[in-house]
Amino acid sequence: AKDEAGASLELTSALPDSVPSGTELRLGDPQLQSVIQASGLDKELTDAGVTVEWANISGGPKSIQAFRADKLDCSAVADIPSLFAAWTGTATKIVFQAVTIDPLKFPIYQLGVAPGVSVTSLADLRGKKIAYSAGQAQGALVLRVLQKAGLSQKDVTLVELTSNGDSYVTALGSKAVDVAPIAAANVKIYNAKYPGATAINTGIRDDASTLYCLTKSVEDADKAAALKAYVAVRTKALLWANEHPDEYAKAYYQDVQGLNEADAKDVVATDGNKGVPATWDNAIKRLQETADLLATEQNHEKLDVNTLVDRRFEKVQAEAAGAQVVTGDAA
Amino acid sequence: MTTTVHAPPDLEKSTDDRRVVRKRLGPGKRIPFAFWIGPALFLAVWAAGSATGVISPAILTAPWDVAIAFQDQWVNHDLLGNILSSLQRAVIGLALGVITGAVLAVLSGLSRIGESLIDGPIQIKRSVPTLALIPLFIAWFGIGQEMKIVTIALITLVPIYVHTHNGLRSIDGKYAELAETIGIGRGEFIRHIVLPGALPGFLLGMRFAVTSSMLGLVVVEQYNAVAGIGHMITLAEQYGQTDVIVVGLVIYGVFGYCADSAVRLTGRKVLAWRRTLED
Amino acid sequence: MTTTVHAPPDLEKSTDDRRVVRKRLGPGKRIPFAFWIGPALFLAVWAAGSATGVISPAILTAPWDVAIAFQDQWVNHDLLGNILSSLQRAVIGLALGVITGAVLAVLSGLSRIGESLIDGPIQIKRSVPTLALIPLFIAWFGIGQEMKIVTIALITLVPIYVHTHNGLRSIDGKYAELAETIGIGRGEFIRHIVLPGALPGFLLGMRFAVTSSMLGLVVVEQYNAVAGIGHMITLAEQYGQTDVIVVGLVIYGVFGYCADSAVRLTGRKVLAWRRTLED
Amino acid sequence: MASHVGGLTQTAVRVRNLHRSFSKNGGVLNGLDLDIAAGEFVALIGRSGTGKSTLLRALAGLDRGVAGHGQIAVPESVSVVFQDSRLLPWKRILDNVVFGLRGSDAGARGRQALAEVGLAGRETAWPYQLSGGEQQRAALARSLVREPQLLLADEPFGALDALTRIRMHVLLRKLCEAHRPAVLLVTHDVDEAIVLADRVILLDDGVVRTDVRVDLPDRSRSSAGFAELRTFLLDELGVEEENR
Amino acid sequence: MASHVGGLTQTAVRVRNLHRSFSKNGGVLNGLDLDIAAGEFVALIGRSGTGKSTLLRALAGLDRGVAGHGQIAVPESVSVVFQDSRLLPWKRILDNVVFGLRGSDAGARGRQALAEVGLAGRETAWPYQLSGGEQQRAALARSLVREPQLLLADEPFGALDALTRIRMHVLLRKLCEAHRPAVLLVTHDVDEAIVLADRVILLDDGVVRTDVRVDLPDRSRSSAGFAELRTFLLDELGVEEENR
Ligand SMILES: Nc1ncnc2c1ncn2[C@@H]1O[C@H](COP(=O)(O)OP(=O)(O)OP(=O)(O)O)[C@@H](O)[C@H]1O
Ligand SMILES: Nc1ncnc2c1ncn2[C@@H]1O[C@H](COP(=O)(O)OP(=O)(O)OP(=O)(O)O)[C@@H](O)[C@H]1O
Ligand SMILES: [Mg+2]
Ligand SMILES: [Mg+2]
Repeated sequence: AKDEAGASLELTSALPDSVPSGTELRLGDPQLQSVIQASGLDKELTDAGVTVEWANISGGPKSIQAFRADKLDCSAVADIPSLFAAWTGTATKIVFQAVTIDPLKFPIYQLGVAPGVSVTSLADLRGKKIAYSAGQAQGALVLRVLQKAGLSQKDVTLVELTSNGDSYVTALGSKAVDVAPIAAANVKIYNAKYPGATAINTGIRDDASTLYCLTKSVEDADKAAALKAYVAVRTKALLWANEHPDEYAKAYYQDVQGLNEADAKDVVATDGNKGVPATWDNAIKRLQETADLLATEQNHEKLDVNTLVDRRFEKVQAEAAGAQVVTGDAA
Repeated sequence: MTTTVHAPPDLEKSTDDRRVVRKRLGPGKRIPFAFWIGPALFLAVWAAGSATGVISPAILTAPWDVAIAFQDQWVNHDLLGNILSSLQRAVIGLALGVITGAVLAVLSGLSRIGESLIDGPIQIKRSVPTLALIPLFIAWFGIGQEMKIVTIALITLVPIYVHTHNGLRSIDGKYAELAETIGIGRGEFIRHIVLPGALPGFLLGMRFAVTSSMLGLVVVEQYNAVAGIGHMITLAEQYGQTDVIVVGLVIYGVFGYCADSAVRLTGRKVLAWRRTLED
Repeated sequence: MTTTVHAPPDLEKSTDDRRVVRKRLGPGKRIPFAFWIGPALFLAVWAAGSATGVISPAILTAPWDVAIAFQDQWVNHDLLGNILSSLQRAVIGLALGVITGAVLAVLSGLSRIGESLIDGPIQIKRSVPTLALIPLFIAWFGIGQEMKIVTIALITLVPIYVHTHNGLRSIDGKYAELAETIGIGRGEFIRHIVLPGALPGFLLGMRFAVTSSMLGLVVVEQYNAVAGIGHMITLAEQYGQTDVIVVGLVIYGVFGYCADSAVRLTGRKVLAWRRTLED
Repeated sequence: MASHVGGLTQTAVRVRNLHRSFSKNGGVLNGLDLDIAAGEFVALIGRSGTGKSTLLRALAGLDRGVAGHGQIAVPESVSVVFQDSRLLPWKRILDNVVFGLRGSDAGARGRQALAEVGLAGRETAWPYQLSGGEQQRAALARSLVREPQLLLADEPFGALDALTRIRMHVLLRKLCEAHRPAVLLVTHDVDEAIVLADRVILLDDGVVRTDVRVDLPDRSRSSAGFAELRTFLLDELGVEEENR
Repeated sequence: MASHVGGLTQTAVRVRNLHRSFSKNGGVLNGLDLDIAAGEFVALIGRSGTGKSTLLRALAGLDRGVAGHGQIAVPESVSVVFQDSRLLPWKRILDNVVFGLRGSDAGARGRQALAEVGLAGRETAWPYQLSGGEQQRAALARSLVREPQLLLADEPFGALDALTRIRMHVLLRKLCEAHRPAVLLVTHDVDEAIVLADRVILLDDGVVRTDVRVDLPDRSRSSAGFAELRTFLLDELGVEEENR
């Protein structure tokens, strides 16, 4: 059953409800995997007839590689990968959108400032050496920050530097760059490691969080049905994590990512609560802005991001979240 | 006309040993326990640097903090499990790589046609970063264990192939002549001349293959691994846990050094027929 | 009692050549242009796979599309500049690495004390992934050109050291004996015995050093590079531009293959004194 | 490959118009002709560097790359004792001797051959642990144990003392009588040539210059014929009276 | 390092109670004593495997790892002709000959030495391109060109034909007369020993069993004393009457 593709399904047809037995989803969604397992929601998946083959894959490049080889159906990422997938000819659809309830208070990235360098507001970025990585989320963030600060690329020195592991932290610590976006969760470690180091908020939303899938998988009727079930369960899992931060911290950050208890709790606290938007309108608008910015700054084609989302899942999410959907600014 | 010369009368029958002393040009006698000196010194410098603050902990965690992190990883995070997962991948991959590499080397070493077919592709593979080949391997072997083992096998195949091929081709031609006059077949030629003659080269290749297999882990364990030292290092990098990274590196260093020394020791045993500067 | 035997009368004074034919056990005569067969075959398989759709373009771009991407990179993205930047780094790093590696190998090869000090740290360095050492190098050398060159030098130092050391230690002890009876000093010993004797090993090390230097570019050019083939590949990986990655890989492959062949050709020239299975 | 010539004696080795040269300036072998009958023992003498080893290598089929032409026919099974002893350094002595030998009794035959050359008890030594003469004897044992149709031996006794040499002579003659191989033995010792061979040939200028049959009823060195033949050969070699 | 013994003749080599063994079962040298005066030419004969090379290596200081004890004193400058020719394969013949030789005329001296051993014109050949005897002569040239105080030669003429060998004898004697080194020459050829040496010693059971001075007014082989000494030495070596 595993290798037989289900009947094909038009992207405009309604999502089928019943999942044929033996339908398997290949998911790179490690964070939610832990939550689903910890919360016992995996039983719901089984009941719905969905078999999941979990893959410990996340992030843009690796998920795109796996998509191209057709070894993965969906992966959890931020917003940039689906843009790059489109630009390089891999058709994907976003089937899940999440936001941070208070995105400016709980940003994913902050701007790390090297010890001895004085940057207290975005305006101070003028003339600074800023780490920049064109193809990664951090790169897009830098461009958006500059846009917000009213600066152009010429007003600063962008230092090409790939963000892998802790390369940005190291570059800051050795004063090779003045400013670099670093994960908010790592700021504490950064400050502790390099006396005199500081970090400022970007003041922009960077909370995009999606599950994007190979279009081919969404077009497979069996998988689409399974995905429908998965999106509902994922929604509940996300909300469960909000209410069970300690269990979440243990299940994922401690058991899977290998942090100690205190660090794990810290990370969960810096992450903030997640929400499911009632509609995807705002998320899509922000994605379009990012797409436009990157298209201009990095010479990509213009892109209509509506082709990248599968709004049939919008309602699946909203229904699963029920009254807990977030609306207004937060969304 | 002929005189029998008598033995000189002043024989000193002591057991004194006065030999002719010549300036030694080779490396001289092996120092016992030299094996430990290098790593011990290394550790000493590291410890001294950390204690005096020359090496800041942000750059390189102090040895004692690494020890604590090690213990923490062992007790709380199944370090042993990580090591065993990695070891399993490395060993299976290495075994496959070594066998294929050696077989290809013999095929290409003993036949010019085989060489022209096999050698080029391997040299090209060798010039290309493994990381860039991973997409291909994912397409062919998926993202599971299979892909990881194949990748490691391909990584380790290269040094084995190159060294065995080179070792084989460096065998003194006079032994091939001897074999030809003795009238043996290809199989016996390979067994009795090629393999023992290429053994020193092969063993050098083994030294590189062993370390390559471990370095390969860092690459492959970034893909869909839930355990392994490479996985552990990748994770620790994400969270800036310098001490855990160094735990990983120390494990690499220890394994690498021991594996290397094991191969060299084996070499000393199985190459007992040689008299070289080493002896 | 003794008879002078006359030459047989049936002398056939033709210039026919009828030799004794023995089964050849070595690889036999070199095939002319064999150098090209491997890469040509490789290209053929690649093209055939792409044309028939066996190799999907998402996994590996077709050769003709690579050619187009190559042209695009050349015209619109200063591919030549990238190549030259990389080449400069690789060459300087390689030169430093080769010299240091060879010097260290001789020091450690000819003195047991030197060995116990030098060998351990190098073996340990060798077991540790370069990527994991980069933070150290950044701290010591910044993220400029200096760090990149030092890193490449350290990467290439390893194979040169290991191979030269191994080659040196494999020199037949009887030549050291000869040198000792001839009463030369260390310097002459190194020049006349050690270096030529370790040359085959050194050359094998060169083959690995050359490719390592290029692979090292992929790592170091992730850091603060605005040009270079490694930089180009890294960017393309982030964007998922398979065709550009393959352009990079092809350049690597071509450079690697040519450099390797150059070293081997040099080897054949400078090792003309050997009679091995190669000949 | 063996060439059979009609008539009473079979020809084991037949060489016609053999040319070999290593450089353009001059050949080493310049149209050499040679026949060796089956079972015949021929000693080859000649100055150092005249091409004795070159001829042996041609007969053994080991000179593929060497320029030249000519016709050679030799028996199927040939065994060579090289000028260097050419023991495989990675094999112990016994393994060297039985290398390539087939049959379940190979080990026993190897041991016996080693004992016959005076190396009993050295079976498990590495080649580097043998003295020069011991290595040479091990190489001799390796060839003798094979019982070939043609034995090509390049100075197999060069590193042996007088007594050991005589023992090896006796051994070689015994084996020749038992298996009757054709033998071509290179030697620098004219006495040895006369004692052992049915025919002595002298290589000079790339051809067989002298070819004498040894027809002595008594091969002891004190016999008249011995001295006469010896004088003849030393004359041919150019050794002056006073140095004999 | 040279040890000077009071009296008229200086002692170049002085060996006392020399023991060497490669295994626990028995020694190769068992308390050997030997003196060689400066300028003296000693020939060393003995059965294959009795320890001649072992003794030479001890005198040359090349047996560091070998078990044993005893006292040895030798002159500062020693040159060794090894039993294998031991040319450096990566050096051309001339470079092999002048290897380690100092002085601006090294090249010229090397060329001359090569010419003297009959290898003029082969200066740029690689070692593998020489015949066995040619390699041996190149190794001899390498030793002779050095003019050492002690020459240790391990069967330096083993691979040479009679005529070439005689030429080398002449050459060696000439050089000995010019520079008067002490010489210890291993040979299996009793005639050669008598022709060349001032003294012939026979090694047996790890000691010098026989030590005879060659006091012949006429060294030609036809002289009466020659034959008598030859008979004596062959007797000592154990070679029977009929095989001489
Ligand atoms: N591979 C080679 N390349 C060039 N010249 C060679 C080669 N082999 C042999 N020769 C030359 O050919 C000639 C004959 O060599 P060969 O080995 O046959 O002599 P030989 O009669 O066996 O001498 P010896 O008694 O010294 O062993 C010599 O002058 C030698 O230098
Ligand atoms: N490295 C070694 N290990 C073990 N045994 C050895 C070693 N070298 C020599 N021998 C043994 O010591 C004995 C003496 O050897 P040596 O080479 O001195 O003999 P030799 O008198 O020179 O003989 P030949 O005339 O055959 O050269 C021999 O029996 C030999 O096998
Ligand atoms: Mg010869
Ligand atoms: Mg000897």
